[in-house]
Amino acid sequence: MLGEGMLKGLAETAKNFAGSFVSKDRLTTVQYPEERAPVIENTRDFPFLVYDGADDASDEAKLAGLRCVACQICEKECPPKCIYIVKSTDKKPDYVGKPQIYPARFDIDISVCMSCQICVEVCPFEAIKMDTEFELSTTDRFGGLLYDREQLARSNQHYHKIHPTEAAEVDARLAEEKAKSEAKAKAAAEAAALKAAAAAAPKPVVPAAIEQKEPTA
Amino acid sequence: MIPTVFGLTLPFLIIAALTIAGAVAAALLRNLVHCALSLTITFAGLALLYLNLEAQFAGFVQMLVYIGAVAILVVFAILLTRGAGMPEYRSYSSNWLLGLILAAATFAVLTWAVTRSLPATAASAAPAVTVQGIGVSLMTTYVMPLEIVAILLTVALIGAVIVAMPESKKEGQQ
Amino acid sequence: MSLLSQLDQIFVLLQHWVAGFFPTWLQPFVGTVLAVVGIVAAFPGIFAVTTVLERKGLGRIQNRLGPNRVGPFGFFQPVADGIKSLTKEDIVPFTADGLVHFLAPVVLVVAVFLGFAVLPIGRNMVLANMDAGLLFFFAIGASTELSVFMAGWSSRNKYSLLGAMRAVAQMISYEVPLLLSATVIVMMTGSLSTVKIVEAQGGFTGFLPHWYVFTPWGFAGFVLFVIAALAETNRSPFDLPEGESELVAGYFTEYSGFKFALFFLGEYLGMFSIAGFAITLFLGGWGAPFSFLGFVPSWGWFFLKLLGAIALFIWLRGTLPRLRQDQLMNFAWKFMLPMTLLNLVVAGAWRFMGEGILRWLICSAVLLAAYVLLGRVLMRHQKLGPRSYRYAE
Amino acid sequence: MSTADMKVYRPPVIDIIEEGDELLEVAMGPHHPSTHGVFRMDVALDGERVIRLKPVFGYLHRNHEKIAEKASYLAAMPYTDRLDYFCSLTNNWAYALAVEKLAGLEVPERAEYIRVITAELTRIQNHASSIGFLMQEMGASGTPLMYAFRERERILDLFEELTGSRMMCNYMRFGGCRVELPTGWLAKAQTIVDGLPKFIDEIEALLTGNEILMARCQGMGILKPDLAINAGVTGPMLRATGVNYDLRKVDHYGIYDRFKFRVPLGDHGDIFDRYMIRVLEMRESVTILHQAIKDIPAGPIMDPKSKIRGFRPKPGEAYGRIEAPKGELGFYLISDGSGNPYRYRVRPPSLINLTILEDMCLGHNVADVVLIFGSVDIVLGEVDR
Repeated sequence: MLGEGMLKGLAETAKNFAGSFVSKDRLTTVQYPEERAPVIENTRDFPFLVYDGADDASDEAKLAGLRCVACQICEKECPPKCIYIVKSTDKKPDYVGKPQIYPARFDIDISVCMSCQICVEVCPFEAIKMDTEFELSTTDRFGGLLYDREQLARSNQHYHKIHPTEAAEVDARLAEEKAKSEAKAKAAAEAAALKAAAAAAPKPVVPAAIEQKEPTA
Repeated sequence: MIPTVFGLTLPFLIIAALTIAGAVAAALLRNLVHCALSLTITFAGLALLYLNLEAQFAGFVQMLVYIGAVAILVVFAILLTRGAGMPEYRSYSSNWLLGLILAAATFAVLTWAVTRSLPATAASAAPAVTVQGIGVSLMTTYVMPLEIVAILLTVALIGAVIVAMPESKKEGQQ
Repeated sequence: MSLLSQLDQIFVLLQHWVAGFFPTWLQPFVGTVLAVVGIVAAFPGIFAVTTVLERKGLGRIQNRLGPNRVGPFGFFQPVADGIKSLTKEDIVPFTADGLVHFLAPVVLVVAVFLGFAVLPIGRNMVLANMDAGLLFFFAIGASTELSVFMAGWSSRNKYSLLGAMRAVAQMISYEVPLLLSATVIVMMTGSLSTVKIVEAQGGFTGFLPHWYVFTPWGFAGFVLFVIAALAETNRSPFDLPEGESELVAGYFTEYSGFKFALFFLGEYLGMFSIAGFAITLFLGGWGAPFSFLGFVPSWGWFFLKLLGAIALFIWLRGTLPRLRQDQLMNFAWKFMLPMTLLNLVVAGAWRFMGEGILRWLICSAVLLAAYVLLGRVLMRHQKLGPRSYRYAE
Repeated sequence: MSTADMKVYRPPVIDIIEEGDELLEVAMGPHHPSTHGVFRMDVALDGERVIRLKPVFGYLHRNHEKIAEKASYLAAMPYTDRLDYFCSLTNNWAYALAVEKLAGLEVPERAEYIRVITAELTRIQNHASSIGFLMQEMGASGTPLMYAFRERERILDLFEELTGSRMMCNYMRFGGCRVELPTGWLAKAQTIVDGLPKFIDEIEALLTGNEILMARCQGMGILKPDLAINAGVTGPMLRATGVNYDLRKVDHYGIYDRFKFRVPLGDHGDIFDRYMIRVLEMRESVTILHQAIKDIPAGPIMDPKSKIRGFRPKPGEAYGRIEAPKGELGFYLISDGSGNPYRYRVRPPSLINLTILEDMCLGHNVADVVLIFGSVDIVLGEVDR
């Protein structure tokens, strides 16, 4: 009968009209500034640089604690090429205390960044991670969206807060690496001691090999 | 208590001025669509005049038929024949003299007819013409003319439909 | 006079009271002006409320909230909209015909307002109790077409012109079924006066009212009238003239600022007046739906019914997709026209069959059979219908 | 349909324009409300009938292929999200499949299941919103679209929980998937999948029987099977013409031969069939999802041979294709042994399905052009790349 389908449709919309007053399933709107959708742990927005230290550290302390060693892998892999890194000329001790190059400049243009997370994946030092902050609007579309080291630096605590599971894994991995490198350093120290001991005795072959290995460890 | 000027009521004067202005504009304007729209003002003025004379039925029918249908028809005809972007025409045709004579002659004939048909004495009061009365007389006294007009219009309608039909049949015959 | 009947007549009494301050020869004039002011104030007010209700209702139908930011529950939204449209730049296209472009919305709003003159809003509440009120309404309705054409033509925009042509063609086509479905009422009442039509529906059987919609021909007429009214006011599913997926915004594409707001107002007022007439003709006008509810003021009933009609229009808009131009025309001439003509015949038969259950059965059966048959033929003719599908493993 | 009874396609010749007939030329787009982005159709109208239609695209050209040839294999992955931004996960899969073929990587079983689950969820949300957009073009005030988006939101929430992003998922990697499913994700997915049949019923109750929809869609924009095959049309468009061609059944890529599902076929090839095929495909996707969520095994999600940094496949070429929601999505890659592809080419279903637009539209109304265009289901990001 003509009109039957339309009546069925009208019944459906009536059901939805009534349903939107009673059922949370039907009225899914989250009224944004007042209400917020629950933060999903895996959410990624823009990258930040991890530093080891307190949340409210001074800028110098933040920069000193950066894990980044300016290896420039992320700069090269970044699909939209929004990362700009200048290597330092000197070296500073990193989180395990080993002297490392650090980024003299590390800029990310978040107006270009497409939040793809490739930089995080390729970083061998767990130094760059994805933030969940998304309210970044500014009236200055060029300078205001070009973030430098200070603006990008976030503490490891912050990382724990936004991605707890992932951060715990990363910390465990780092601790393992640190233990390994400490063990290695210990071994190296022992070897050095051995070498010092050996210096007394004429046995020149082994220590040279250890010394060569050291910087790449 | 309606104020009067020269023995004519003020509403009548306003409506009459509007009607004549519309008619003059329709004759003189250069843009055809403007002419058609001015003509509509004249139609509306006529309807108002009927209403002013308390002839409700005639007034509303004038509005329904002339503004609602005839004006639209005129406008459609203009657009369909000339397109929307229209060139402006000269308002004086080359044989304006002939037109003037024709118009004057028509006016003379009409004046003659109107003055001849005036009753000797003005009616004391307008007869109460109700819609019902019109209906009854259409269905009784004037039923024959009504039916003839109806048949004529139906024939015209069918003819128009046939003329406007897509030429699928013709193509089929070829 | 009891308090309730005073409440019923409150606006009439108010009018008389204010007019009483003027000299006698001026009183009719002042009374008319007051009534006009009342209408001009009331219906745009309803328009404002309707825009919010429509957006909220559509929102709820679509599982959204709708506007809820301006004022309590978003009910001040029209104020914000009004300020916005007043402060917006009024853009007139360079090639547009300035005068006609300016006049079009004015003509529309004026014509639409005139329609309210013969609408009985409550007991003794009609601006002009004309002998041929119904005819007046249709005559005025016909003149809105002209403003639509003016808007479309003067904008010098292809979309505007196409939209205007569609709108005018649609309005002319649907005027026929609209008039014919209202003619049934005239046949039954024997009068073109809207007041008399309402009074004719005033009685009660038991506690049920004598509304025309509760008769077979009245129901059919009501449905046909509502469909034609939807088309006449360019409401969904007949909103082709402004079908945004094809014609941007139809005939008011080139309008902005307050002129646009006027078109908007005109459209909604047109909807109210035609809905008001549907109520007057078929739903007993300002009459109470049950005899025991007679104490509610008559104008209250009228506005409640109007709100109901508006809700129906919103509901339809939220559900139905749009027809195509030729389908719209086919529907008008191949379905609406035969049905309204048949309805005329049925109403005549009803009138001469005399009381009894028999005329109910016969009239309903004839209308229903015609409806089903016509619907089936139309669907069959265009090879429309549900389909079944096959699957490959 | 076998290849033998396929006739060579000849475009229809319209020579009924009599002399003196004026054609109205309308440029629909690039800023027309219903062109799904920036797309232009130069339409010549006789009255409201379409006599000629010339699609003009390229307004959204973003140089996808060349960028991918200059970037590393991995860096091209986030760009594939942006091809057809409604179905980033299937785009990821097609690209990953091509690279896996090129580099000879094996995908672990669990990763294959995750891929199937995400791809079918993508298919459902794409079909639902495509129906919604079609109805939007039919003037349904957005009601079906809003219902589709309500369901889509739930699916996107799932995606965000898994991949970190709602639309630009960038989830699949060469030889597996990027991250393990979060705890409780499968249970959530199960509840959402359980709710989907109700949603599909709702859409069908609202639309399928609607007489206006039938009048607008049935017999409109008919595509003949031989033209569809010759033009390379794929996906629901092709299946609506009655050609049984679904890459999930033809190629058996991934693990699709483990699932029991049917391929719905239309008989008329008009808009209504395209609409119905999408609805029925959503139902089939739900059955696949039920099976996949039930059967998913534990295990690794990455091929241990796969490398994130310094990925250099051996020289060679590969073509990976999958049944994306819109049709056959293929990636053709040539490797010269360096870190970036020597040649990178996308076979976008949207573009190829759009090539027959004029043939479908000729002789119809302008209003139908909008509908026919909507029923092709395109995303301009993929058409222009």
